Amino acid sequence: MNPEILITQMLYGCIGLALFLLGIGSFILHEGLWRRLIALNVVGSGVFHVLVAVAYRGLEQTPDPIPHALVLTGIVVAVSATALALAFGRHLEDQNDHA
Amino acid sequence: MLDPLALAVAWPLLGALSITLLPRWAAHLGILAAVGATLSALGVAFAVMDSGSLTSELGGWKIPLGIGLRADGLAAAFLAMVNLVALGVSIHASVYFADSKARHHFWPLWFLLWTALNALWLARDLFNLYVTLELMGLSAAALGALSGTRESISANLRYLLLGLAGSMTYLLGVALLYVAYGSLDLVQVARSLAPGPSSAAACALMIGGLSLKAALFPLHFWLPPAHASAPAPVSAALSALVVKAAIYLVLRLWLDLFAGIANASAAMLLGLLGGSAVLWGSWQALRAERLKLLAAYSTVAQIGYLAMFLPLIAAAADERGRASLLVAWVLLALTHGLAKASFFLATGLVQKTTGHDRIAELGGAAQSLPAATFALGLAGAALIGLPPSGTFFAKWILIQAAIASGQWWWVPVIMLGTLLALGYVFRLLARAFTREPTPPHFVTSARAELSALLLAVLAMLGVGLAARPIANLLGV
Amino acid sequence: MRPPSLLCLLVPLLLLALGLSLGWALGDGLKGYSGERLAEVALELVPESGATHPVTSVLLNFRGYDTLLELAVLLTALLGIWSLGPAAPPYPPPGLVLASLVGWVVPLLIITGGYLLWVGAYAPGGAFQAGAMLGAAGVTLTLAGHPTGGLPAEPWQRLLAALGTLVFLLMGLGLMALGSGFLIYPKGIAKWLILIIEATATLSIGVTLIAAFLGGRPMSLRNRSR
Amino acid sequence: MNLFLFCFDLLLSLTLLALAVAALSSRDPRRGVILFITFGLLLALVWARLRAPDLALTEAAIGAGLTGALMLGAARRAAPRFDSEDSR
Repeated sequence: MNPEILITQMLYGCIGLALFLLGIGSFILHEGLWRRLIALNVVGSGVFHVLVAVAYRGLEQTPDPIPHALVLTGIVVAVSATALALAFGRHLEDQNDHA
Repeated sequence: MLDPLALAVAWPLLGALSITLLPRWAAHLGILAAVGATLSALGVAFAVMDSGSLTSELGGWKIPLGIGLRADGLAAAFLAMVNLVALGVSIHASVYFADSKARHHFWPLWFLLWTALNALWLARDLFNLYVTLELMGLSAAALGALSGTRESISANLRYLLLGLAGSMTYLLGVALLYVAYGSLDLVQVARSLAPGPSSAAACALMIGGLSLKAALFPLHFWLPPAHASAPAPVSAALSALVVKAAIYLVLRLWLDLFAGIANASAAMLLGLLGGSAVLWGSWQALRAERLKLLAAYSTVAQIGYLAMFLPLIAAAADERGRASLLVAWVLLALTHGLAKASFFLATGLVQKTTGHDRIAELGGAAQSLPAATFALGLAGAALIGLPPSGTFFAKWILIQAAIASGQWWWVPVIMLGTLLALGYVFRLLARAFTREPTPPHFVTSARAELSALLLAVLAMLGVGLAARPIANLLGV
Repeated sequence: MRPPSLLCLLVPLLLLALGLSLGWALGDGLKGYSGERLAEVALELVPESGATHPVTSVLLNFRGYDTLLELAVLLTALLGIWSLGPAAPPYPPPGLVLASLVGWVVPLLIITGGYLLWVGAYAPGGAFQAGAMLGAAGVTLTLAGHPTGGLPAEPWQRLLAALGTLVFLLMGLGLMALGSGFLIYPKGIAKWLILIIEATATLSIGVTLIAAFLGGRPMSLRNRSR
Repeated sequence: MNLFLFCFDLLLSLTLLALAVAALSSRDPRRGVILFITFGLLLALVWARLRAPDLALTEAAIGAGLTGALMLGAARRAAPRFDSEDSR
């Protein structure tokens, strides 16, 4: 394979891995729904970034559409989960306020 | 061309959608959809028993471009158990939620969970598994929070977040496999899998992420609060089915996908975690003060047994030894699924009638709630592993395999776990059977009690007696 | 509460080690593969899928089953949010400038959504992007103080939110009943089937996102149940 | 090889990482969410560079926009709580 493409894939792929790990670290170390949700979204972005990076096949060639479809699915799943988690959080706060 | 596999997924989804549209008819549509889904799943199981594995390529595109569904013996056995339990839970829930505000919300979410479960047993596409895991995680968390208490919301929020972290970790593993092997199909990737850094990393990520979802010790900490605070029918489904789905995937990936690289020391690590789970979970169950907490910790222990099989399967001398361990694994998992569901449903009856589930105050339950107590007793006996339950045969095979392969240290763990289980079940029954002047509540609701009882009977007698057909189903 | 300091030291070290091995694994995977790429197969079959844009082909035809389940996930999140309780109180009404801005932005977003849906068959765009535009329009309305973000009453919300999944599923089942097989589109009409699925999915995605942003059950149900 | 493009890639990637670190280490919810939205928008830009315009659109609209709006909506409620915790 073209080394230039490989280097680009590797660079962005590693950034994706770094995002994944940063998010996981923050998820473990920090408390509070806020920080955990931001952390999880960064984790997700990291995984998606890896997929986008490996789908890249040079500026001239059409990228691999399959990882792209996976990422689209993943983004929608991530926003669903975030919305549900935030609703959980809001109801906990409400109960705290009433208590 | 009728596709029984697609139908098994489509039925519960159709149920969820129709209830979403017509919430007034929720309970009726619910029972209708539950019966339909169960029949379609049993149809798949019988078809597999008749003619071997079924595969279908959805959308008419060849795997790996299209997504494949597959039902082999293992999947069919679980599909049948899951749908029977889910049917029992539905019948119970139609009484449990009859006059509660939560009923509008229970039914559609419950069928979405059911969709996810059926889709998960049948999936053979690694990314499709991720989607079903998320569907399962979201619907399970939403169902668990239906009791609306602070406790349940915060426990299930934690479950939701950890589940997301687990499935994201799994997805990164899938991404690595796609990079290295250019396919998402489980069977195809397994065929071309070679030892090396990328397959090892993918294995670690996927098994690790799933262990979190399966609550394998020491990642079990989220389970007891989440399962103990949910409404009883939901607890039954979570403990009996949802956790089982994750540990089933661990086994499935371990044996089918990573067979080429899964080495003995990694299996031993998982086995040791399993052994610790058995001891810790059973001990905590013995100390639990509430019935539901007891049941939840007992699930942690049972997941431990299921993980303990891995090093023994790895060390099995020949194909026959391996196959009999696999049968034992399935027997244990099926029995636990049925027994735990029955246990939680019976607990729900106790909680509804007495208004609490504190073990210390259960005195006289045997007089006031004979059916529920009987179900608790039978399910408890199946959890301990008294003959002729499936657990008994499973533990027997497990001990034999441990001795045969020289891994004798599992034997005391199994013994101790069984003793502790005896302890926690009898502690509970002893309480229930004390004679105390309690106002009698005879049959509270025949429908609700019957489903708990039938599941308990199936757990105690059905699985053990059906060991032969199950072994046939698994192709042994 | 601060986490113990040992954890603060140990976790980054572990993650660093994990990162190095993952990087190695990724590099190994990228270099090592030498078989037929799935990408080639997919791109070759795009013309037969009923859409000319590769990503749309994958999402709605090759891997349509994933998309069906994903729409179910979206619905699950919404039903979960509704099960928790009523929506949050509406935002205060906006100032004059914002109000007139909203009057411009919302139609623009909806038109963009329709455009994205239409071009999705042959260019970047499609149901998700179009649904996101509808969602953005509703969020803008909500932020401007509209209590339901432009959504209709509750039964309609239920219908709209479930519509995408329902049409997709019924189409799959209908094709199976007609003898074609679950989600197997006949070649000639694949284009139109995909367009129908995309249009309904767009509506559902948009409505679900708005309703999720509102954060709770629509008010009407609460009033009725009282 | 194209050195200019590589430098551009490197710069983008490092900015992305820096934004992620900033969003993750922020102790103020509002600041954290705004940094996260910025991160999402930059991620969309990177994906556009990687020839994934569909994903760039979706990420900008859903990943950054809607997720951000959801979080900001909740941050609006949590911010007073946070301020009072901070002053304690």
